[in-house]
Amino acid sequence: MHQIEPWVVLSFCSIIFFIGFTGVLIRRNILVILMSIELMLNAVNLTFVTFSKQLNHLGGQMSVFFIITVAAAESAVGLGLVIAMFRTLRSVDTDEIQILRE
Amino acid sequence: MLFWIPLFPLIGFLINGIWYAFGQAPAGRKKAGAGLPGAIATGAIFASFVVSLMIFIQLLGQDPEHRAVEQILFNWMSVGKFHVDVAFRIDALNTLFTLVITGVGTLIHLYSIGYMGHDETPGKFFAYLNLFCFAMLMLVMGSSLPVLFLGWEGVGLCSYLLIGYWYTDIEKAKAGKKAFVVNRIGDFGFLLGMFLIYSTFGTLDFESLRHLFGHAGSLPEGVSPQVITAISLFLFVGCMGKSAQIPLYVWLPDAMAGPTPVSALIHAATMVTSGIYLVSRLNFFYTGSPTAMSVVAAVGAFTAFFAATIAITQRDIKKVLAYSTVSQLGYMFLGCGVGAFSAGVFHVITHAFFKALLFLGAGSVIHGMHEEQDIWKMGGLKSKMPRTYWTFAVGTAAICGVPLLSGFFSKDEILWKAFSSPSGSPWLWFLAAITAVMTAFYMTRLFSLTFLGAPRFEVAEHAGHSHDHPGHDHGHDHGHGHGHGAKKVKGIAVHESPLLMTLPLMILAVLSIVGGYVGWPHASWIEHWLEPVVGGGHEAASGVSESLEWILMGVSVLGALIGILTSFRVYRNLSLVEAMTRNVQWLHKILENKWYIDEIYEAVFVRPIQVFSQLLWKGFDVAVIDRIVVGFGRVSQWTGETVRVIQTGSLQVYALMLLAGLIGTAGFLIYGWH
Amino acid sequence: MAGIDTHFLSWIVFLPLLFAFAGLLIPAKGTAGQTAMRLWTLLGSLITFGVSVSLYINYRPEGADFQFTETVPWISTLGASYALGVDGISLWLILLTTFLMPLAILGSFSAIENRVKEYYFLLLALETAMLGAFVSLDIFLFYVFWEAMLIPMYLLIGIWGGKERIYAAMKFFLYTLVGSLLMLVAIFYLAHQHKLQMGAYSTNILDLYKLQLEGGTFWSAQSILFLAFALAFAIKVPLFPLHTWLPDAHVQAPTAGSVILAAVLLKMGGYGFMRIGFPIFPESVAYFQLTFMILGTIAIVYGAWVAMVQPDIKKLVAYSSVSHMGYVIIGLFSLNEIGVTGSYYQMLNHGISTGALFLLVGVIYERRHTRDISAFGGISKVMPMFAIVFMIITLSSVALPGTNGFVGEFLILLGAWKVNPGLTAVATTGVIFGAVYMLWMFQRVMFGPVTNPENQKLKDLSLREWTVLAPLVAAVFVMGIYPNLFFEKLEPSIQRFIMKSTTNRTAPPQSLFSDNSK
Amino acid sequence: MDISPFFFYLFAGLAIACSTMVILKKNPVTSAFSLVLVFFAFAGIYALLDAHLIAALQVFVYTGAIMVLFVFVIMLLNADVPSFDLGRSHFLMRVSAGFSALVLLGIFVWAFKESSFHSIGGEFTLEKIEAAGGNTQVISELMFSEYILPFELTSILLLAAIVGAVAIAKRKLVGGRV
Repeated sequence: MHQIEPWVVLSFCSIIFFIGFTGVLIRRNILVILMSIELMLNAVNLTFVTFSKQLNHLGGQMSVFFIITVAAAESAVGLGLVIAMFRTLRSVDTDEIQILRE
Repeated sequence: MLFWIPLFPLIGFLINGIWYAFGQAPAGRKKAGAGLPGAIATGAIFASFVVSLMIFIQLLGQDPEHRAVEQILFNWMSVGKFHVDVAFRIDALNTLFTLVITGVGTLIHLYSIGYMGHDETPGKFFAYLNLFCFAMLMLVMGSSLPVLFLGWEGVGLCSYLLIGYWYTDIEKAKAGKKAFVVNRIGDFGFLLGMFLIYSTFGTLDFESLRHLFGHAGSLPEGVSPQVITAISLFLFVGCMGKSAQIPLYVWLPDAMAGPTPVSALIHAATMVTSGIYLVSRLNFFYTGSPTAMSVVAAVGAFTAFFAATIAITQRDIKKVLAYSTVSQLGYMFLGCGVGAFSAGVFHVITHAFFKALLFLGAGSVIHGMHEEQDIWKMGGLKSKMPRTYWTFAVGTAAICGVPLLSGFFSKDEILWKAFSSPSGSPWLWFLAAITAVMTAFYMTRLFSLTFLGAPRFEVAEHAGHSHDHPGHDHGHDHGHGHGHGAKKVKGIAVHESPLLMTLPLMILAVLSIVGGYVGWPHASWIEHWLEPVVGGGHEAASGVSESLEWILMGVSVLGALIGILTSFRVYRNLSLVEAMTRNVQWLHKILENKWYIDEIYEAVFVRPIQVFSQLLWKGFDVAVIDRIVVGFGRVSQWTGETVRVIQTGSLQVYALMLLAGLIGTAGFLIYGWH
Repeated sequence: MAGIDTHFLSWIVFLPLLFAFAGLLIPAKGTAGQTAMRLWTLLGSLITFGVSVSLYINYRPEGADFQFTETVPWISTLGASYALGVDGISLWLILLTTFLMPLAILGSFSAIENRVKEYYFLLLALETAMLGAFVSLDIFLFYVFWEAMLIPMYLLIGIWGGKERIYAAMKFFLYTLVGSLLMLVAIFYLAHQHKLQMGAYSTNILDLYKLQLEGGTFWSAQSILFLAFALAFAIKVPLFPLHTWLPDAHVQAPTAGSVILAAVLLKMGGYGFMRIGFPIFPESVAYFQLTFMILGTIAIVYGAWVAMVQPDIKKLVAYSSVSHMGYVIIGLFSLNEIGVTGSYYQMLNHGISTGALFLLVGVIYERRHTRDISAFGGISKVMPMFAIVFMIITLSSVALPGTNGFVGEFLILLGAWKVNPGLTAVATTGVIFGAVYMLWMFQRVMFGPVTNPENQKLKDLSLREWTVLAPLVAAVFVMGIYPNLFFEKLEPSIQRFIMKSTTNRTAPPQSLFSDNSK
Repeated sequence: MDISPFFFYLFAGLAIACSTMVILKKNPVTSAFSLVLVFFAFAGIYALLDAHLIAALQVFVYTGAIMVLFVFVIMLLNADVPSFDLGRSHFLMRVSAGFSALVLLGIFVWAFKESSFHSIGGEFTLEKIEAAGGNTQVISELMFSEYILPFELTSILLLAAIVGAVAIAKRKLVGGRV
């Protein structure tokens, strides 16, 4: 039974990260986009923990702790925005929400 | 003790000025009469006259070679080696000026109390008048060029303020501005002269400069004559401005817009002579440069002649006197230009007496005629204004050069020096002598048109008119004052001026008679007195005998008499005058329009500069520079507009670009360095 | 207060900002609140002035080059530090700033009605930035303050300005920004040079004075760097032909903005030349001396001529600033003690007299809501006290002896004459044209009959306006009659400045074509 | 790394599969439930890596709190909106997104594989942590000593987020729609 090399774990993180990223790019439903962002955040968290383990340093895990907190805050605000937006525009379609352009 | 001389007028100015600014000027404050402000101002200037007299007496007792009183007040500027003190120095030359300024000044202040009696803002008037005296005294007492310049510009300012005193008439305000600007052109030359002096000699102090020069026209070592000439000419440009010489004389006739006492004090007796003061003060520069001397003499002689031609045809009593002043100033420069500085200064003094007298007399006439200034609308004032008549007659005789009056001595001295001095020439003498004839002519014309013959205006009955006219608003509405009195009463009720005004006239008349005796030919006290400062009068050039001097004197007296008599004859019969005028219509027109000099200046300098400035502003500032700047803005805007296409507003497109950028960066990091 | 002895300059610099932030707590709603806000700001600026006066008292001209110094490391990788210090050159500009600030604030008491709190906050923030720039002894810190000045001024013009305020504010912002960006690049280059020559990064100005840079030709390092700095400074001065932002900014800015802009911000340019431009690049100064003197002379004449035909009083005053600051440039570049002292003095003079002119224009603008010269006439009759003050300031502006303007212009021209008499003669014509445009404007506004019925009932100066103007009038005469008061504390610093700016510190030329074979 | 390859690959495979579902499934409810599975898989991997506290937090916070929030919002919005099941974006977009993601992923994997991660001797070895009372104990101690400032800041952030979320989502009572 061979060992799992760190790069394998890190590559796994990358895969999840880019899946998340692709999700952000290709989906039009803003809720799914938010979920994809959560996926990316998780991938990053895992990277931190991997390094923490590899380097015998707990800073990585501390960072994850903070990231989780921030992610929670972010999704709370994000979802709040979604609700507010939905109320105004009756839609969660990013193609219809292009106020930023003007 | 010296500082009291300028300090008294300054105190007077501050009292009157602050009282006016806070107590009289603001809306709703009580207007003061002329009495108290006038008394303050007169007292101030009289006090400084007394001090001047004391200084003079002190100087009398001193050894001629070291005849000077000095006082350093404080250090004005001190930068590196450049060091200027506010310091006064009175020697033989400027003690005469302080006496004239404070003496004649006192008389004119006194006169003003009467003249400005009905003015709206006498407080302001007397404040300005005192400020002027302060500046003028700084000018003549300053021991270095910057202090002199302080006074020089100060008198210019007061002149500006007083010419435009009745500023609600825009023409008068414009005349004030013109005076200031033309003077500034002169000051431009003055400044350049100062810079050149400082860069050449390293000092601006009169005494130090004089010591550098040593004696009698020798130049300091290592200084080229060209530099001396340049300095002299630069400074002379300043004198041209202040003393109204060609080509910068144009402001002085316009300056007559000011109240008449101002014309007497500033534009006849004192300020305009400061150019002569400067030239005499720096005589060592001029004697060191024959070129500069000839320029001064030529400009002086030509100005004297030129202004006299204009004076012959003027209708405004003050304008005639103004051109006469320009002409007389030309004489003074002629004197200085031929090396006879003491003769020039002598003429300054006698001129101060008789011209102040004439101006004040004219003021009295104008006062009596209710603001009428056109001599063609006067006549026959002899009986109505006897005191004015007699004093004016003395003044006229003095300026015409009637023997044994002051003008005769001083003018004759200049004429003789113009002929005999090494730098003089018969041509200068001839020009000056012609001018003397013309002077006699136009002054007699003025005199006879004003006082003799029958009145050429509607005479109102005298009943009920005292010397003082309550309800007659003198000065108020001055600009529209022509025939102002006539509107109220049918015709003009001519009256003699009050004693307050005629008393100074009488004193000045006496001075105009006796003032010349200090310069008795060949026994001239004044020449002797000034010798340590301006150098002795040059010995007559060889071959010029004393008999010639008597002959020339006889010629000039004869000329004056001819001028006077012709004028009397001509102007007794006015229809004859009209006929003569018609015969030489073109010349008369040119002269009456003052050779169109104002128009020429307007067309050659003023308009082009204005048009060009407009062009610079609209055509360069806005059209070129701004367009370039806006052009830069346009370019970046265009770039923005172009690049903007990819700004779709879609977050996902942005994210995709982010990704692409990331790939690019990663690619660079991997391959870029190889 | 803690550290007042050791951090004296920091206190002066940040005192206004402290007051500004404290002022945010004042509920500025309603008339009472607005009044409270105004008084609070005035108090803040007055206290700052008081503290700076004690700076004046404690400054010893015979003492060290820079006094009251403070140094705290800041950005170690760049070598930047928070270094403050005062010499004679900064001393008077600090006093000018703190002296004018209360007047500008008091002068805009009634002019500003909306967003009062923000307005005064920005004014105080601006004061901090200006003072900071004057005391910085670190070039990077100087840059930070320099840029920080831009923001409040931009907002002051853009929010409380006249009709075309947005255009003017943008123009002001872009002009200054363009200049300062090049300056930033040059700063980094200098820090790098310091690393190369001395072994460590430093942006301390005193360290940079010791740099040796190749100079003497146009494409040398010194010249390019000097031009990068000079562009920034010349835009601020403003030097012809980079002046066109000034008329717009002045005309559109609110009164206090104009006052501060003219009186202090323009001085930043001159100060920059004196603190940075000249002593760091002595050879380039010599190399570009004639160029800048010509530009300065053009500015004098050009500004005066264009001012002559302006229909708007503020624009006229703005162009007169161009003219007056032209004198500053020729005086500085004459590089002798007389000229430089005159230049420096002219900066102070210009601050006083142009500041006062803008305040006066503000006074009349508040009454009539126009600055069009042709709308006036005969004001002297209606507002005699106003006319008197206006006259005095006008005289100061045309440099009448006895007023402050004369001392500056006289010294400048005297100093410049030694370097280049021909140009000086041309520059001296500014004396004539200065009188023309100022007096012509004065005549059209003040003299003549009152033709416009709207001018009939104007109120004369109020007590508040007197309080604003009286110190300026006093300053005009004090500075004109006893300039030694200023020169005393200035002289050693100016002498050191000239020594640094004329000492040859060039590195041996590293030209490709240098012939070493001989 | 001394972790069980079996469990790692199990969890990893699950995570990859479920994340793909998240981004590909049309119905957000499906996506949400796939996401829950991803989170659980991650928690498993954390546990494998001896990060017990993180693993627990992952379950509590993500699956417990955040996912509930998501589902709650989906249900809140789901009512009577025909267009809720939104499809994917433009074809070109999808292709280029997928392509770039793959390229960058390739670069990442390559980079990770090429790099070597030496175990620099950090002080918190597994043994030490065990001796000090376990992962949770050590992290907690760190959190209240060395990391106290970020910790406090985070709490402020959370507070701000709560207030913000409420403020944003709150229906304005006056003036009709926001």
